Amino acid sequence: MAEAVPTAHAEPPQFQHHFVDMAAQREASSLGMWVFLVTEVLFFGGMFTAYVVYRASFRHDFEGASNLLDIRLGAFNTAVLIMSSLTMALAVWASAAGRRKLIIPFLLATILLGSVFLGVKFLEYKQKFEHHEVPGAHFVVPEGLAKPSELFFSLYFCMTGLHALHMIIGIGLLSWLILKARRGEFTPQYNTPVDLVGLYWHFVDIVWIFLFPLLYLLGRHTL
Amino acid sequence: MSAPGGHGVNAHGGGHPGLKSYFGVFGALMVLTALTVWAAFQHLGVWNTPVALAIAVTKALLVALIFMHLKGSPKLTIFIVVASVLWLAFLILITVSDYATRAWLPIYAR
Amino acid sequence: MPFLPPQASSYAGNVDALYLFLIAVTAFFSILIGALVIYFAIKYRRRSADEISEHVEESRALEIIWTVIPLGLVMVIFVWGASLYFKITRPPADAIDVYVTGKQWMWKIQHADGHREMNELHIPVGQAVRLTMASEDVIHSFYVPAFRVKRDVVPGRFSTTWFEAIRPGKYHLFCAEYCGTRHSNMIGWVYAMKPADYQAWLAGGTPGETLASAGAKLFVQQACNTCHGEQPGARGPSLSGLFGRQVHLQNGQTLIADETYIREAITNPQAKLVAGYPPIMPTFQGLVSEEGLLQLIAYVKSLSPGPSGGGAPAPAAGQSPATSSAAAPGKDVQKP
Amino acid sequence: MSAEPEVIAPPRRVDYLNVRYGVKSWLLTTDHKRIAILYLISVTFFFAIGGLMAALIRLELLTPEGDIFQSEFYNRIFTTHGVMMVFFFMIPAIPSVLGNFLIPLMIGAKDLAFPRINLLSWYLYIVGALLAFYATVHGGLDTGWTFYTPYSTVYANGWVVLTGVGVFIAGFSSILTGLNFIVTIHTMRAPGMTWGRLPLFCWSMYATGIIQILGTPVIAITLLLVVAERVFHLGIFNPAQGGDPVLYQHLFWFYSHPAVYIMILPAMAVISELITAFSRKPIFGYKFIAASSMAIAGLSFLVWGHHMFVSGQSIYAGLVFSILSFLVAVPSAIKVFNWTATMYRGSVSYQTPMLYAIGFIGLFTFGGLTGLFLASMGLDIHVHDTYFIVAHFHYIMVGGTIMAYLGGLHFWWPKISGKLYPELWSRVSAWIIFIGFNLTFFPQFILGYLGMPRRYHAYPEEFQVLNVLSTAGASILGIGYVIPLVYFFWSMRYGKDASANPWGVTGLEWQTPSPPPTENFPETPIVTNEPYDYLTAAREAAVRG
Repeated sequence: MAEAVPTAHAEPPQFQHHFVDMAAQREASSLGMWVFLVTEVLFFGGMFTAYVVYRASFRHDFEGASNLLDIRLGAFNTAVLIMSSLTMALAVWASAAGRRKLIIPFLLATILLGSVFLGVKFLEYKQKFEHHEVPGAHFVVPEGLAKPSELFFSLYFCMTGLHALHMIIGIGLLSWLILKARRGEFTPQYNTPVDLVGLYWHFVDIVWIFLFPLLYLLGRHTL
Repeated sequence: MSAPGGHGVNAHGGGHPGLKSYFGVFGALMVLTALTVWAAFQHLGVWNTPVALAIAVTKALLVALIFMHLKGSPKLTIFIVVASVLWLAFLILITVSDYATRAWLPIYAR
Repeated sequence: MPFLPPQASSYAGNVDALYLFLIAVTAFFSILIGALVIYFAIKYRRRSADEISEHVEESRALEIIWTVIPLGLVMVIFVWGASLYFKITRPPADAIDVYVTGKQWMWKIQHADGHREMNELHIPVGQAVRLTMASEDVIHSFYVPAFRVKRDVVPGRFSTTWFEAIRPGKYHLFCAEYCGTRHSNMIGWVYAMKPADYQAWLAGGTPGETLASAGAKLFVQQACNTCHGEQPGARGPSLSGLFGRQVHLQNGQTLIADETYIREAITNPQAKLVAGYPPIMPTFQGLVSEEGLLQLIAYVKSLSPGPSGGGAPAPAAGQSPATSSAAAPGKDVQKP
Repeated sequence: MSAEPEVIAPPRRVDYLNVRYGVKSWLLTTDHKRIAILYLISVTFFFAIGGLMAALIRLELLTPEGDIFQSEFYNRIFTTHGVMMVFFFMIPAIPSVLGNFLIPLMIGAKDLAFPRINLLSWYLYIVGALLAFYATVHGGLDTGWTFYTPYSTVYANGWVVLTGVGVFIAGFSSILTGLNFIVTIHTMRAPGMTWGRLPLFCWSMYATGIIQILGTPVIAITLLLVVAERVFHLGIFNPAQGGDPVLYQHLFWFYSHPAVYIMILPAMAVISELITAFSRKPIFGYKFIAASSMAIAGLSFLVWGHHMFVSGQSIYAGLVFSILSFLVAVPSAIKVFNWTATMYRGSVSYQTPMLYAIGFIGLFTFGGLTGLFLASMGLDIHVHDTYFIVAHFHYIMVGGTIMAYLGGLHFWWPKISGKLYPELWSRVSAWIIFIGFNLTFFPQFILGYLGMPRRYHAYPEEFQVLNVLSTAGASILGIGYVIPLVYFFWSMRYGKDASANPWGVTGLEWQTPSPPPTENFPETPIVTNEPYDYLTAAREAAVRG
């Protein structure tokens, strides 16, 4: 988005020539990002459909398997991700309000929180490997549950794995933003990349907001 | 449709919600997270799942409206977001309707 | 009609009637549109290079006409098709039972009275036949063009369909759902025979053990009877008369006990817990083969009154399977 | 090569083709017109692969016994035919070739909203298609293009994972193209180009974009789950581990039925343009055709269950799907009636694009009506998974989309290449294609109702006569498709130069020279009159002339 082409009137250097003016370019970029987020909604939606159908069929096994997850780590991760959403929103605010000195710290904070989230996720996955709760050859059916509990863990790993992959991509994008911010490219007239990565990051947070109760909390009342 | 370039404009011309609302939303999200965890351990019978989903939807709306500044976005963006949720609902509800109505049929013709 | 397969089942005529009606509709509209397009193309052909056609006013009335008429027509076809579907999927009460197992690239067919066949099915004409089908590996599809019947056999559950042959003959049996290398060899024949020939065929073959009695043995062998006995206060619900009856579940739902429900109760008992009984039944997934499940279903069906109980021998009255150690119950005694 | 003509040509006008030369200028271009040409070449290549497989299938089916190939190999041939045709030709063809080239021209824009994402979309398509091609060359897979589980996840031995990943990547190319079209049509229309003056081509492309955006992600995740299940032995769709194959069918067809509208809506887009251009008359019922495109985009997502009437889906869900499948047929009928009414009291010329358009109307009407057979539940029991279904969707895809694609290619060829195609040869090939097509696929309707199942390597003897007819038709059809390939290349070298508006039709793309300059219009055009308004165009031409 950013090859600098000097223009006559006061458009910022990142202005793309096939647009009428900067406002049209901003509007198109934002519309494009929201349309992309629609595809992400339906991308995760496919797995949510599978989850809803299988939970209805194997209620007991899903609730039992869900209670094996560590709720403390899950809740902590949710809080971490909400905080990272805050710092991301502050980064977008800083870039729009022209507070250049604050952009990079907020971006770094978001990356840090994202990494903490991934670290906790890694910890959880390692725990599952030790308890033989990873579906596949050496999956051990937890006592008191039946075979479909493996289905729960298959969906658990697919959904949280895809979410974690989106986090990693997000952290990559944030690092790219820091490089651009260091070059001083973000001004109140042109902060589109920060805003778009912000939309992406908040979306990934929303996915986790739904994943957490569906995967971690659904069977707790049966304890 | 686009506000003149200037202070605090974001990608699509809508004004930026102030700092106060960001921290307010952050606090609300934290409270709601604690609430949903607490609610999960209560024996609400058939209401456990609806309550958990209601809280999750509230949190999602907060993030979308304030953090993603959907409030103040052009109608088109809001229309797109509603369409995506509607299509996800089509996918889930119609698929589930198949599973829910499989056992309705008596075995033999009367 | 050279372009129709033989109408050999009771509802084949109905299906062909809808087919011919739709052919008429298709022919009418295709010819209408084709004729109009060709007529306009010729009548209004361009006479000079820069000829401009006069303005034709758009008519909302015309638009409404060719929206409402197709809408009405398709609704008629919908109702006709849907009523035909209901007629085709639910068998009459007096249908005899045949159990089919689809396995990669063959059809194993077992009659309720023990006759076993491979890729062949002998049935009497004029008698409704109800198929209970299971697959041991991938999705197959039991398809007899002459009967206009087709049903996917999805692994992990039972699929049921029915037909009633009305004309004796030898008809193709195909597998219609792609199932691997020899999908096109998973074919066979259905012999619809006059009742006399059918009885002769029955007498000729030596029936093996009936499904229901094999099921009864398996019922005891898997110790199902320890819970599902007849004595009051048994830990599991009584199974006599269960098939086809309303079942009330713990979560308030009620459903009809069909093969799929009974199979699910065996392979995944926690899914639909019956009201008033503790959820203590272990799963038998993997412990009972597809054949075993068919036998257990046949046995449970033999415990309930109705045609399916007729052909199959039922345990002697008063002597419930729970207490009977001897595996071969009397052959002809009707269960009360 | 013949000697250079002595006369010194006038100084060449700079256009998007001769502005830069060299491989880099093509492989790193962000010009929507050049990307359309890249797509044209790559899409034609994969059409040739799919077409070759079709020829092998028809060859094998000449005889009842499977005597040319082993069963295993035949299964891989029809699977490759399905995968190549559906994912790498039908879905990208019209949108990424004609759509990419024409949408900016038709709405008076310099380029699509995101030129670099447009190039990324082509690279994703090429990477995905080459992965699938690599798999095909090394043995391919035998699951059918539908990848039904548990066969594809547990029992199939072939390149299921690699082909799945290839289709997954090519899916994102389709998403990004749809995204580009939607944002472009929303934000980059020239002044005066209101939604009411938008060419119907753009309306249908917009509707196609919506389907690409809302549908493609679901098959992306479904294929990802199939790949995950095969690689990590998860049991998501494997009944032995609690999974449900019917759930796979729900998720697969949620995309794959709207996908057939991704294939037909662009064809309708082209036909709306051809009929009004060659009747030289405003389209009849502009609002109704535009609205029915949007209605199709919406309703197409609610009908997927008609693929599953016999697969154990509940009857009540089947009722809902059946009634909605009938509803989605009505907008298509409205379009056909409006196209026919457009020709009434028009000035109809018989140039090749119009031959394809007339052929389309006939074949699409017939193909669409045979769809009603499949939407009615009682009849679908008998014809599901038989050659009746094969004939139905080939009438729509080959008789509809490919006829419209060829019609569109001929109509806009002067604008794309700056050259005129040979009129005689193109009319001959149009007739050959029409005849060959009908001879190939009409017998399959009869075969289907007689009960010949799909994907059969060997079949009972009584079906042989109709199969021989179908194979004869296929050979004619094959010849018919090769001829345009030849004369399009020929025309680039020897064709007469095309003027800006060789057909004398309305539309912004005809008001810029052929081939157009890189920035499409010297200065952004101002749209004043209604679409397809030949009277005003003639009056203005008279005033100027």
